This record gives sequence, C-alpha cells and structure tokens, in this order.
Amino acid sequence: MIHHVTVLVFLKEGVLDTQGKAVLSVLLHAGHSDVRDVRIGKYIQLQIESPTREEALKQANAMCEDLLVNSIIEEYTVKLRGEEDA
Amino acid sequence: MIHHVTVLVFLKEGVLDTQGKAVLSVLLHAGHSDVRDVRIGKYIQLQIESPTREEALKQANAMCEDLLVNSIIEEYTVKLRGEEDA
Amino acid sequence: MQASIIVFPGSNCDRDVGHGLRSALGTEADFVWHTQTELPPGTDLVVLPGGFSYGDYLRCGAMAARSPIMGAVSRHAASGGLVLGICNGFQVLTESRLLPGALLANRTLRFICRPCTIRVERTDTPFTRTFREKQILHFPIAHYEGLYFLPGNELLALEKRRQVVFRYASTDGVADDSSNPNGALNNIAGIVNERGNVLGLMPHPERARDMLLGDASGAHADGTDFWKGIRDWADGRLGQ
Amino acid sequence: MIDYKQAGMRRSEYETTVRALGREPNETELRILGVMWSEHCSYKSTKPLLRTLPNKGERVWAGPGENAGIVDIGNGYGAAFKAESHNHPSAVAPYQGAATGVGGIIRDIIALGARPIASMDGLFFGDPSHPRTQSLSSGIVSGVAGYGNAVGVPTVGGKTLYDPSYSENPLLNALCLGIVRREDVISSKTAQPGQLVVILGSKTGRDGIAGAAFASVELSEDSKASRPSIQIGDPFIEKLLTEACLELRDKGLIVCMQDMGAAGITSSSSEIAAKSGVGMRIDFDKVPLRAEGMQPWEIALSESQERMLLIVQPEDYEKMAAIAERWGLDCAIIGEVTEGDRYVINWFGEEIVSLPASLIVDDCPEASWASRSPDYESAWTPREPSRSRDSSDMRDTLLRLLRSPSLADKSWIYDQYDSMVQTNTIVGPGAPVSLLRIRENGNMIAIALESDPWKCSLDPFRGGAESFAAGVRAVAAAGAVAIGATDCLNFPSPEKPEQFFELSEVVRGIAACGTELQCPVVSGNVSLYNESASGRILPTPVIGVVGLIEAPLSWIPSGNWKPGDRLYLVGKRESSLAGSHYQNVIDGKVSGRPMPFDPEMERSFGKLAHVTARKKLAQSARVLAGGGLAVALAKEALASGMGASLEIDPSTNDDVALFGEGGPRACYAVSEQDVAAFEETWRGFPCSYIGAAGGESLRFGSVSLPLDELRDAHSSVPENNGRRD
Ligand SMILES: Nc1ncnc2c1ncn2[C@@H]1O[C@H](COP(=O)(O)OP(=O)(O)O)[C@@H](O)[C@H]1O
Ligand SMILES: [Mg+2]
Repeated sequence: MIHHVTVLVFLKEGVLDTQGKAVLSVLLHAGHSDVRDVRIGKYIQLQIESPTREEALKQANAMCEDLLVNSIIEEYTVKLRGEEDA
Repeated sequence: MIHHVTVLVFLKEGVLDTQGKAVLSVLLHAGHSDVRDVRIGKYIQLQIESPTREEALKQANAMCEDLLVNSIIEEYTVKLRGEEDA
Repeated sequence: MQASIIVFPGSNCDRDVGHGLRSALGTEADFVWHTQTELPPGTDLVVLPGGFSYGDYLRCGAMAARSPIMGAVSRHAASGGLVLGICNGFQVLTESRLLPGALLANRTLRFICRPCTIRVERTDTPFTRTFREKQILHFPIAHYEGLYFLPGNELLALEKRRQVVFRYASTDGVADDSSNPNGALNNIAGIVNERGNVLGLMPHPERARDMLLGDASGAHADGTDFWKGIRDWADGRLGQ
Repeated sequence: MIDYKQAGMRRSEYETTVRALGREPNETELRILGVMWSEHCSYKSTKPLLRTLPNKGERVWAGPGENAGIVDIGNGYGAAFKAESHNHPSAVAPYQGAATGVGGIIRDIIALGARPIASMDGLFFGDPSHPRTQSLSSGIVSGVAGYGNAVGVPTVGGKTLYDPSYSENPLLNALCLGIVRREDVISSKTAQPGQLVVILGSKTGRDGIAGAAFASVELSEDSKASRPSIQIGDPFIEKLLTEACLELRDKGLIVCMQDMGAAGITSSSSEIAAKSGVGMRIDFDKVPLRAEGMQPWEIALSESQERMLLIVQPEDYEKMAAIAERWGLDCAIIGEVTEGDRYVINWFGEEIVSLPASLIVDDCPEASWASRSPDYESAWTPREPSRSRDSSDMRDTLLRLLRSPSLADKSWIYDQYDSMVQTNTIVGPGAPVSLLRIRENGNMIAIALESDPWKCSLDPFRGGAESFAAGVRAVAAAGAVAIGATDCLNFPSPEKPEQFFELSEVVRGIAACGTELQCPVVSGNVSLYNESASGRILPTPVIGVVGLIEAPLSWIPSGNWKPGDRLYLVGKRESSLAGSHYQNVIDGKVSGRPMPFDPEMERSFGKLAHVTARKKLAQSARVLAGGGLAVALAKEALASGMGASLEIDPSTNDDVALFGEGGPRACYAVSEQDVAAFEETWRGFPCSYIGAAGGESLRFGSVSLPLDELRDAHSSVPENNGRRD
C-alpha cells in the first residue's frame, strides 16, 4: 500500500535564515507592509510503499535522519497525508 | 494581531522535478527501497499583522501571486497555522 | 550606441559587461541602480547582467524582476528598445514575463562553469545580424539554473514563431543531448520575444576568449562581433 | 560564574591575568580572554616559529600583523593575499564550514582596502572508500562553490589530495587575493582617540559563539554537540558588504578596518586598539542584534558572518551611513576610540569589561611545548626502487597513478566553481598555475597552491621546503617571478613532543626556502589540533605562491604541444620515490628520504625558466610534480590532445626515473625554430631532448598508451555518484 508522507523541513530557531530575510525585505518594499517575518523551508512529499501507516512514518523519519534533513541546522516534522490534511 | 500563515509551494505536474528525482535515487541507493516517489517544494512561513484572519489570508495570497510563486511552473496552497495544524 | 547596465544587489557580471563594451566598442556604459525608476535618456540597449541578484534566493531573478527599474525596462522594450539579459539577466527577463518560460536547476544539480559552444539559429534579430546562420560561437557558461523550460505546447509555439536564437551545439554544429550542458529543452540557450528586441541567453558573451586576450591574440572574435553587431544595429548601420 | 578551565584557559594563563589586573577577571572578561588567548586567535604555540619566516623584501608593503600581506605588483598597485583554514567547521558541517571559510578570507582582503579578484581552495579528503568521504567532499566542494560563485570572486584553482589520515578530519584551506592601489591601503593600526567605532554588515546573532575555541581543541565525539558554533554564511550580504566597503574606501571615509572573524567584535576591536596603541569604549547595547535576550558575553564572542568593524571620523559618519543604507546594510556607531590602553565594554551604562587592550591582544603567554625528534632514520633506509620488469608494468603503473584520486582530473570539482567572473582569468583551473590579468596595470599574476604532506611526514624539513619550492617552480615555468607567499599550517596537536618537532621542522623548511629563493612569506594561518580518536592528519603545510609577469606580457602555457614540437626535460635525472604518489598508490605506504632542498639548483632553474618565457622559447611548460616525469608527460599529452614519441624506454629507465619526485625539473615543448636558442639558454643546466610531440598515443619507447586510454584513467572520479554529465 502506498502512503503519502509529507515532510516539512525548516531552519532551527536562532539559525540565520538568509533567504527568508531577503524575501521579507523585498515583500516590504513591494508594498506588503504588514508582513512581519518570513521563514523559508522545504516541503517534501514522499510516496512510501509499506503495509502499515506506522511503518511508513518510521521509514520517513529514518530518511529524514539519513539524508533529507541537516540536523545541525534544520528541524522537521513528518505527517501522513490525508491524516491531518498537511 | 499577528497571524501565522503557511504557504506550501510545489512544482506543477509536468514540470520536471530534477531535485526530487535525484533525492529519490540517493534514497534508494542508501537502502530506503520502499520509497516510490519524492517531490520537493517550498515551505514558507509568514507572519502577517492584520485585524482578521480573512484579511491575513488575502494578503498571503497576494504575496504569492506577486512574488512567492511562479505560476508557470509552480502551484501553492495557503493556510493559517493553528487552524488545521499545517 | 548608449548602453545602460542595470545593477541589482548581488549582480556580479555588471562590471564585466562594462569592460566588454569598452574593449569591443570603446564606449562607456551607464550603470543604473535597481531603485531608479527611469533609464538614462538616450539609452539604446539595456543589459541585465549575470550574477546572483538577491542571492538567487526564492527563485533566481524573481526578486530582481520586482525592482523599481523593471518598469522602465518594460517600457523601453515596449517601445522597441533593445533589452539583453545574460544568465541571471535571462532569469530576470522570464520572471518579469518579458520573455516566456522559466529556468530550472541544471539536470546535474550542480553549478557548471566551463567553455561552451552555441549555434546561431537566427540572423535576423538585432543581436545576431553579424553572424552566419548555424555559426558556432564560443561563449562560456556559468550557472546553476540554466535548464530552459516551457510547457510542451507552448514550446512548440515558441519554436514555430522562431523565437529560439541560440542552441547548445557541438563544435560541428550538432545540437543533441551530448552537446546540452544543462538539460535545457530543445537545447535552448537563448530566445527572443516575438518582436525580436528582447534577448535572453544563458552563456556569457562578455567572457568570450577574445574579450580577455584581445582579437590580436588570434582568439575567436565571437565576443567582439556580438557587441559590434548590436552597436551597428542600434546605430542604424545595419538594415533594420 | 564559570571557571578559567571552562573559559578555555590554562592555569598559568589565568594567573598571568590576575597578576596583570591586580584582581580576578569577571565572567565576561574571562570569556573574552579565553577566546582571545585560544590557539586560533593568539598563535601562542607558533609565534616563536612564525617569527623565523622571512617576511621582508623590497616589494613587501604589508606583512604579518596586518589582515593579509601585500606585495608590490607594479605601477602603484599591490596584491593583497592570504590563506586561511576552516577545518573544524568543515568537518562538522561541510557545506557551511567551507562556505564561511571562503567568506572569511575574502573579508580579510577587503579589510585592507583591496578588491578581491581571485580565490583558491586547498582540499584534503580521506580515503575515497571511507563512508564519510563522499558526503564530506561533496559538501565542502558545494560550500566553496555556493559562496564563491555568488559573491562573484572567481575560484581560479586549487589543490586536492586524498589520504586516509584526513578521513575524520578533512581540511579546507581558502586563499584569496585582491588588488589595491598604494594610497588606498587601509591599515588596522591607525586609529586615533575621538574617532568612532562602527559596525557594518549583518546583525549580530547567536551563531558561531566561541568558534575559535572550538578550532583550538581536538575533534571529538561531541563535536556534533558543538552545533551552535556553526555559522551560516550569506554570500549575498558579503557581496553588498564588499561593494559598500570599496565605495567607502574610494570616498576616503575609512580610517581603519578589520573583519570580524574568530571572536567577532571583541577580537576586531581590541586588535585595532592594541595595534594602534589606543584605548576603546564599546557600548554593547548599541550593537544591532538579531536574536532576543543576548547576553553581553554572547555579543562579545558571536561569530556572525558578514560584519566589518570600521573606525571613522565623527564628521564622516553621516556620509557613511548613507552608503550603508544604499547597499541595504546595517550600520551603527557602537563606541569610541579613547586615550590610553583601556578596552572598556559598557552594557546599558554599566561598565562590564575593563582590560588593557595590550593584555587581550599581545600578552597571552607563549606556550612552549617540548620537542623531540621521532625516529625518521629507520624509515630512511634505502628502499629498493621497484623496477619495471616488462612493458606492461609501466603501462599499468601509469594508468593506476592517473586514476588515483589525488592525481586524477579535478574537473568534477572546479567545473562547479565560477572561475571566470570578473573576466581576468587568462588561465584557470585545469592548468598547473593560474594566470590572472591585472587590468589596472597591464601586468599578470600567476598563482599556485602546493602541499606535500607525505614528504613532510618522512622528512619535515625537506618536505616543507619542497612544498614551497614546488609553487615557486610552477609560477617560474609559466614565466613569473615569485614575489610572495602565504602559508597555512595544518597540523595535529603541538602538545606531543614529536608532533611539535615535526611542526618546527616544516616551518624551518619553509623559512629556508623563502629565504634562499627570496620569496617572503607575507601572510598565513595556523590550524593545530587536527586529530581525533582515530588518528592525526599528516603534517600539511599548504603554500600559495604568487608570481608576477610584467608587461610586455610573455608567458608559457601548459598543455600546448603542437605537432612536431621537440620535448625537453630540464633538471636532474635523479629524483626519489620517497613520499611520492607512486609509493602511495603502488606500495600503499611511504618510506625513504625525499630529495634534499638544493637552493642553488632552484635559483638557476627559476632564472632560466624566466628567460625561456621572456624570449618565448617554448610552446608549453609543465614542472614535474606528483607522479614525476611520466605523469607530467601524460597530463601534457591529455591537455594538448596529442601524443608523443619519447626516447624514454621503460626497459632502461627504472621507476625512479619515470615516477620519482622532487627538485626543480620541468618538461618543455619547443618548436623547431627555437631549438637552438632553447638549448643555448639551458646550457649548463641539466637539459635533455626526450622526444617529439605528435600522434594519437604516448609512446615510451616500445610501450604505447593511446590517449583515449590515458583519458579514461585520468577522468575517473573518486566521488562518482552518477551525477556527472
Ligand atoms: N580544490 C580545487 N579547486 C579548484 N581547482 C583545483 C582544485 N584541486 C585541483 N584543482 C585544479 O586542478 C588542476 C590539477 O591540479 P593538480 O592535481 O594539483 O595537478 P597539476 O600538477 O596539474 O597542477 C589544477 O589546475 C588545479 O588548479
Ligand atoms: Mg597544481
């Protein structure tokens, strides 16, 4: 059975988000004066073949640890699609 | 009032997702043999000052149209945080 | 010919284009800061140079395309003036919809900097009059996002309208997968708008070998010819 | 309250402090001194050694003590250059570590008022089959690319070597070179009381706190726990900072400038104060901050990137702020230069630090370590040179060498680097020396980056001299005169007597070479404690040599054989396999004693190579380096796209002759009409005709190697992850 897993990766608190900062300043200049902060991360959709949902989640977490996430500067959350409509 | 808005941006169907493909092949090589597909997009967190939720969402959509999303290649969804726990 | 080079925060080939124009034509270009809202009066050619405008954050060229000066650049284009976007400048042109399509990450997912050869597909544009049909030019490439993309049917239409001006090709003129450095659809290296006065190209004419060593060294004079051709067109020396 | 140990100090250092102050330092002071007296900032273990390096000369405008060295390159212009290591950060976070290494060295150059025009990188990776090598090497290379490309400084060459000793402890050394007019040189020694202290660039955050202390200890299992000490680089801001600083320079608005590297605000400001012989007051509550609730000591030690400290005249501040604003950079007055020697930090009106500036910067007690020679002699016992018994041996050996990661083609690395931006790169990566046009004065600069860790491990004196001499020869063969050098000393802990001996001997070798060849070492950097539980790195001095070619330009490229060219070998036939690539690849270990340093030979070589280039008597030149004569010829053939018939038969030449290394030697391709003049020029120096260029294969007597076969071997990629196009 194919499970659709969503991974959201974002920079840890305190790590400089160079990209978010640049986007914020352009948004402000372009007249979006009410935006206060922008942070930019990654949105990864995985399709995982697995008998159970738990197993799929476990595998997704393992992939994050192995490769998808740079734990020195990033944090992540993993969610099954459909579940909470991520 | 500050609203936390989440924007998910992903490549349209039909636009080749080179990065997703590369990550897929690396994951497979690394022994994650059950992964079937990977797509990589952007996860943007906005903090918007606005009296109402509706107004904040409207503004977020405007930012997407103006800058955050390139409609030739990308699609997006906008969500208020807290709402559906995005 | 009066050239204006737009400088965005993060542009890094602006001075190179200035040197190129000086060494090929002996003329000084105007450097125009992105916050300006008007081009210097008398501008014939606008150059959007290569580099990493706004750090290439979000999407390459996206933030530069929203700069104040781009309104003036659009008006210049609309009135028939020449606009040339090189590398990051090409990305700015697509992001500002002055040219169709988008530039995606190279299929190698790596930055590529190396010598490169492209084939001239059209000689009836203001930018290519001095070249021969199918002539091979040596212009180096240096980019991470150079894969030209346009959805299938639009790509067909683009080809039909003959908007493709340069294609990656081998030195003997073959444009195939092995001569395609980045995976660009149809080996596209440069395109013009329908009217033909706005050109975007990924390779760098200002880095052509003769721009470095001077024609006298016997290096290919492709770079010099490129700038001279545009000058002659702008000055009305070539049939328009 | 932390104790001195937690601040990274030794007991004796703490006692020195108390004695100097006549009281106990408070916590913030202790933390500041702890970092400023770390090995990384204070050079306490190496100061006495570094003093022995030659650093004077007619051309030297600035030497050690400034942010980088500057040498005269003619017509009122100088080249400012320096190499620096960023090893520990790159081991823990390869992409960010390498990126901020590149960014840091660029700011050193800007601090002198120079425009950075070229970078180089020295990379030392572990065994390709080690599980971490692939991710470390690709991360480090993309970090160099990611930062250098975006900031618009071309990476024009480098050096990449592989050895198992770097598996846990990869090295990243970055070199940057900039151009400055004599009257534009900015010093860090000229601050006067009453001037303002200004911070320009990014806001200060919590990143990289105490990174210098981190770089001064061995890598351990908890290195991952030191995550907060990883800085994030933003090349976009660096580009803006570069342009802003150069504009300020052009408008004469800068009195002093210092980049904020290790130990951030504290180190940059106290160094200006100490070097200028003045005091300083810094108001920490005026520093633009990125994070909330930052403590003064965090502000003091933050290594947030892309910041500069400037000293400006009060009346110039408005103009300066306007320029900063135009470039979108933060800019704030954070203090004032004062009379005396007091370095004071205020925090919302309260004085929290009051130390003599000279104490912080100059008075760290030098650390003297015991020194003991290890037993080199037993490894020197002559090694039977392994002879090629039949022709298939020679062929096989050459192909194996070309395929070995240290000698194989590096284009998988340098194709990821923008080597051409600024359009000065006449010869970029892929050639033994990189050549840059200096637009400002019509001259040309040649740069080579060299290192020979294996020879250093067998004989540190000879290895140190050889590493340096290799760079001098390389620029000479291109036609340049070596006018200055920079060195990056990457070593394990100095606290073990044998390791300290090794370090001192390498420095002695470098000093000997620099002195004898009149090439001053004008800048450099030391990185110690490169060891982990699994072992220590080889002694790795990395030396960047800068050469000058004066107009009217005449230089000799490499890889430029033309059909029929006569090939010559200049230099002694004898060489050695000791510490060679041959031993590494074929024997799997090194032994023997490398060739001695022969200053007389080196000088004659340099002189004759220079004449050869001036008179343009050769088409192509390449010094013999890794892999010796056979590999040099193979590289020339590959780069020329042409073979040769060589009168060097493997049946009569043993492997020492074919693959031996060391000493000043080069192969030249000479066109028919220049043969007489060439031979005349090299009369009195060993010079022999070895064959003629042409054909599709490289023929050593009866052994024929088709170019395609050589190319296949040479283009193998250690880090082959299928992404190569
Ligand atoms: N890390 C690197 N960055 C950029 N260029 C490099 C790097 N490593 C090697 N190179 C380039 O690759 C080429 C081959 O280097 P090297 O192995 O030292 O052999 P050679 O003896 O030909 O100089 C040189 O042009 C060098 O500048
Ligand atoms: Mg080399």
